[in-house]
Amino acid sequence: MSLLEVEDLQVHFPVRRGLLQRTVATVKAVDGVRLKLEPGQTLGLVGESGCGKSTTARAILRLVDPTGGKVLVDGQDVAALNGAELRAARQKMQMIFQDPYASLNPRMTVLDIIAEPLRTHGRAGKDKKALVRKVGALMERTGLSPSYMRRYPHEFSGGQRQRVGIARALALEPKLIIADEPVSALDMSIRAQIINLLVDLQKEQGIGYVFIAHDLAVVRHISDEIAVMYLGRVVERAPAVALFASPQHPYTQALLSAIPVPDPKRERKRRRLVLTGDVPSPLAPPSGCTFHPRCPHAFDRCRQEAPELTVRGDGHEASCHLEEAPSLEADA
Amino acid sequence: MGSYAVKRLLGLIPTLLLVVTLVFFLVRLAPGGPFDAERAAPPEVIAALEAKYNLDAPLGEQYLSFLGDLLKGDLGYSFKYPGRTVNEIIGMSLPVSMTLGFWAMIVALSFGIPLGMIGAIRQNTWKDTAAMAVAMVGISIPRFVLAPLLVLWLSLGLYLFPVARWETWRHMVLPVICAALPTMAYVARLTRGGMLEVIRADYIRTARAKGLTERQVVLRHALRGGLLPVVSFLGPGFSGLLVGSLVIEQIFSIPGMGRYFVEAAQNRDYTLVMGMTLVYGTLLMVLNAAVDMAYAWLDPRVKLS
Amino acid sequence: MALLEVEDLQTHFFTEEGVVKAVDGVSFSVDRGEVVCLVGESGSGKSVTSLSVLRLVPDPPGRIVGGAIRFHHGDETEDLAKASEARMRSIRGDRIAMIFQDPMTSLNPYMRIGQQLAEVLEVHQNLRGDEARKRCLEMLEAVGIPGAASRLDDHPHQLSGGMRQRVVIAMALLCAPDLLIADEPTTALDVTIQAQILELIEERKEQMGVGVLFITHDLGVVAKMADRVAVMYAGRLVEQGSVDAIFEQPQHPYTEALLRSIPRVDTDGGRGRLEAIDGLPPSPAKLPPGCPFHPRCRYAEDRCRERFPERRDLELDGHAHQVSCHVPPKERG
Amino acid sequence: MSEATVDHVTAPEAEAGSSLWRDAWRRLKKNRAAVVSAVILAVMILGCIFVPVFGSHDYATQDLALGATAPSGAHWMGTDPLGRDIMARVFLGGRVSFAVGIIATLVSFAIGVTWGGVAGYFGGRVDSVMMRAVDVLYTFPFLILVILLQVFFANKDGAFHHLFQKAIGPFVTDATDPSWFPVFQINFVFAALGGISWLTMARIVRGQVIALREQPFVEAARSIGVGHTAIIFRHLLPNALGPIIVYTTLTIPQIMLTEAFLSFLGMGTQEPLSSWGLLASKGAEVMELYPWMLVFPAVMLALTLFCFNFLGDGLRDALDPRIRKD
Repeated sequence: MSLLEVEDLQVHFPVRRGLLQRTVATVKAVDGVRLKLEPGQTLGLVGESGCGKSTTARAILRLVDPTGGKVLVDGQDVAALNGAELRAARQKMQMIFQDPYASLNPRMTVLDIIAEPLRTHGRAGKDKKALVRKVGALMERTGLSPSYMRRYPHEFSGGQRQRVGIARALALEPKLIIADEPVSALDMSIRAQIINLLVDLQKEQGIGYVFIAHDLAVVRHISDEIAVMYLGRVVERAPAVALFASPQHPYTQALLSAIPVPDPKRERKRRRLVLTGDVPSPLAPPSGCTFHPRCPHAFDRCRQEAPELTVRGDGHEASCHLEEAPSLEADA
Repeated sequence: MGSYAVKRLLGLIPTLLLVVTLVFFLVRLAPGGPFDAERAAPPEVIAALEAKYNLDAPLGEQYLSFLGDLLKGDLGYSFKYPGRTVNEIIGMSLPVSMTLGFWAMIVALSFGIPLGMIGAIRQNTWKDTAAMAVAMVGISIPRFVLAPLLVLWLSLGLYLFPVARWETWRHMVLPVICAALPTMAYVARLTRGGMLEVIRADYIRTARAKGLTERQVVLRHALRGGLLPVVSFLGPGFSGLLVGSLVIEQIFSIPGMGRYFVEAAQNRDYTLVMGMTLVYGTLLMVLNAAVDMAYAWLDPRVKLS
Repeated sequence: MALLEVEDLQTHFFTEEGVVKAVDGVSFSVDRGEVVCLVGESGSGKSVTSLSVLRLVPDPPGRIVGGAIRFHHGDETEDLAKASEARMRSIRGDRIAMIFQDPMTSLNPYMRIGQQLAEVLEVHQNLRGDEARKRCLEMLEAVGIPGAASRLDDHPHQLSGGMRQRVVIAMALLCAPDLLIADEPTTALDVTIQAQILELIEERKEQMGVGVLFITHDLGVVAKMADRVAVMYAGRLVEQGSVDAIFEQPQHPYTEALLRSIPRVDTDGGRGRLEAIDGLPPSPAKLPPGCPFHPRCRYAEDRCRERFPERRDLELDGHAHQVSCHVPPKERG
Repeated sequence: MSEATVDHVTAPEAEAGSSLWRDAWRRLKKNRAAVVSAVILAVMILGCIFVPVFGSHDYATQDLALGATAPSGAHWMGTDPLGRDIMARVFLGGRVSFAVGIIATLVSFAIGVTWGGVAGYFGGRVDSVMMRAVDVLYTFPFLILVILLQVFFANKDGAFHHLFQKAIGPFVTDATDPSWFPVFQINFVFAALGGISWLTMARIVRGQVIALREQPFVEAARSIGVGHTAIIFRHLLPNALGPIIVYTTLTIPQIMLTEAFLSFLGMGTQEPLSSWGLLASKGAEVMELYPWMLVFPAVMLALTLFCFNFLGDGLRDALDPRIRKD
């Protein structure tokens, strides 16, 4: 059984106005997303701001309520749970947040922050010393000295805080961790430490990750499989190696091409596919394939009909009307 | 913007109706009546008076006839000042109060804004402290203490201005100063806070990087955003001035609305109370609507809907 | 000839907790038509360095306490560290222009795009009205803003982030400056928009021959943009040289470690461990004695703990190269 | 193998266990104006508590033969035309003024925090309706309402007066004694002023709650499975407290000033009780003849308001994270 199966997930946000809060429009933040993750594996979710990757993550954790679809965690449909059942299910899945400064309550000590999940789920026990020992062990495990457990978050650096956030996520020994841009707010020299920590923890405890990032290099490093999102939909899904070796969707190609690589000689030789224009507003997405206004290969059908995800190779899917992957040399 | 203004003003009517209705019933259901003072009067006289003012009718009927008259713009006769209509009283006193409030607001703004700007630009220097201390004095001394002190000093001591009445511009100086001071204090503090917020904004740094002088940076880039808190204060601030002027009108014997206000309430002068409530309510709401529109005009990101 | 020469710049912040040496003895230069990337982590002093050049460091608490900022334009050379405030104003936005990180906040939300642009021309060229408007329009078109004429009357919030950054760039280029300072101009943008903006800056640089001081923490962006690179750590410049030399033969252990620690898109490193740099960057208020990198440096020796290393001048790849490290690569274990 | 990631590097410049509150306290202590203000207020409050207890004069005892006298050894602040000791009246008036300020502020605090908290936390339609009500009340000519309430309901032998007598009946023997009437009136003032001052508090609390609700640390708590109550009490309120405290501090002087204003109109505190507002307004009438009757209460009132405002500003600087940056 898969650790996580997301089927046709939809999250629509109504735009309300006035005293009676009438719905005047709907933003389809996530519109029919299908994902799958096996235990101990990492699924990378990439895309630009507003593509729905964070909303997808929040819907999986039920931090926002899905409008439709299923979210099976360990075979249990989280989208259908409520109340006590949902609270119980939350023990299986935890989250690591982007902003290490804002995601820790500034009025709580590190001890209380890391112990909160244990206390909330009645797993703290009566023995206070045992709880302190357990928090200490979690801090050790994430590379923090337990002697700091009575301190407050603002006394730590960004990297250290992110370790506190990871310790909190580990406290309940979850099977699934959703990491929303866990390193993008950190300094360059700290990122590798945190990425290594996450990889180590996965190897030791068999945790499955949904790893959200806009930094494709990091995603490539950590992921087994990658899903690329654009305007609320998955446009391409493939094993990490395959995605980078032969991107099938023009958007994926553009994304890969847009990222400068830290090698000046290669950079000078690269032929770049620079997309024109901005990501359209999710309030008024374009007809047909939502990427068509920026796509260098768009033809009539793209403007009328939204493409389905179709198989392009072993475990490789893309949603594009072109039968074959467009050539990278195409002029933008 | 024009159609918004119309819509907004029409939208005020239900609120105003709510306020008027509330006060109407509150006044009438309260213990005591308008003619209690004439306790010595024989019951027939009181009955006749009540009949004259339609007070013997059932409450619902009174309310409906009040609304009917209101539609015609007729607020009826005052109880306390027989022979004078409420419309007449408002017509005479409102302009006086408005004049006082208007000049006080002008004074408050023209001193408060520079004071606040000094505080913000020279933050944490002695100039800041001094400016804010002046402002703090403004909100710490009640108007009814300030007014007699100013009279004592400027009128009776230096013979600069008349002690009371409302005739020439010289009569207006002291009341306007007294009314303006606390408002000026608020304006100064709001300006300082708003400017401090804006002065740290990225776009101010951009303006400096363009090569603008410090003066241009402040006047062209910082002031507009920094004064927005002051703009949103103008509505409540102006109505606060009108209410606060009750004291000043009393002390300086100015024939403004304040006097009627208090008297109407104290004398259970139902018609006058309704008239005063109506005037204040309308003024306040129109002012707030105007402020909202001014805000939207000043801040292009705000959409009126 | 060099356009800008910064020599031994020291910018300190005087706070209640004590003196913070945000920039401590930084020297580098930028030539005409050249992009010099200033690389460093948060708190390394790269932004303060760039603000110091324009003398825009907020005072108090910050002050330039030492060094020279020599700016050569026309036949003149002047030291901006000592120039009068009035002189600085006439240089800002005219000879040296700046682009800031966040296009969402760096434009005045209350003013129309056209006004904000025209203001630069008014201040420096005494140009107003239709003439100014025409120039602004040309510049907006040059930076690739579609429908530029109607955009002049828009307010910033009506534009997307990428478009706003184009406006900021247009504003910076209006007076055809000699030097452009770009402080992380694409950090707040999405990658496809970043690619557009980087292309735009390169293109304008080629056409106008302007020198660019480009501040970033993204080594990919450095590789794409830079001719030369200066690496900062804890307020010090630890290494500078040509972009190829920095990436291929890094001389300073920090540069070397940084390059090894980043995952890359272009090579399949697999899922092994990254070579992380241990420890944390020091707080600028509490720098360790000696070389500030020594607590995290795998080659650190006793002398590294005692004093900051002298700058050594080398030649690598046919270009001048400077590094401040006690331990030459040959002696590293 | 994982040892490589462990870095027991000391946290930068941290003193063991200092909380944000302690930081705020440290900053506040550095603000000389705020500290001096706090000390003056403390002295003032102590004086108001103890002077009427230990003073040698009673606030209500008249000595018509003595009449109004200037400050002297027997009467440090002089006497009024009824021969009452001004100092006794000033300190009693201080009690009343402080009580009005503090109690009415507590009333407004209770209503405002509840109203704003509920609206902000639940959001959506609840929020929209509740805040629209606040908007309408804002446009209500409120002082008019207070005057009306005072005139119509706070009168002798009215329904509310009887209610008051019933309420204090079990605690005092002479609930119907006329001397309780001023006390009743004062209570009415507390309630009325509290009732009109909560609107801004509600808006502030709502704004805070909404801003905090969106904070990642609250989302983190929700992702863990923390319940609503714990989120409100452990995560939202402790973080919203700063601005609420500041606004509360600034509400006290505002209400004291409003009470003074009502007293001036004859609708606040009633004789023989006194408040600074009442004393100052009476003093203003006779300031040319008996300046001491104006000076003492006016100075006390102004000084108190001044100190509260300075303290409030100091607290704002100490608690506001944005100012903390520099």
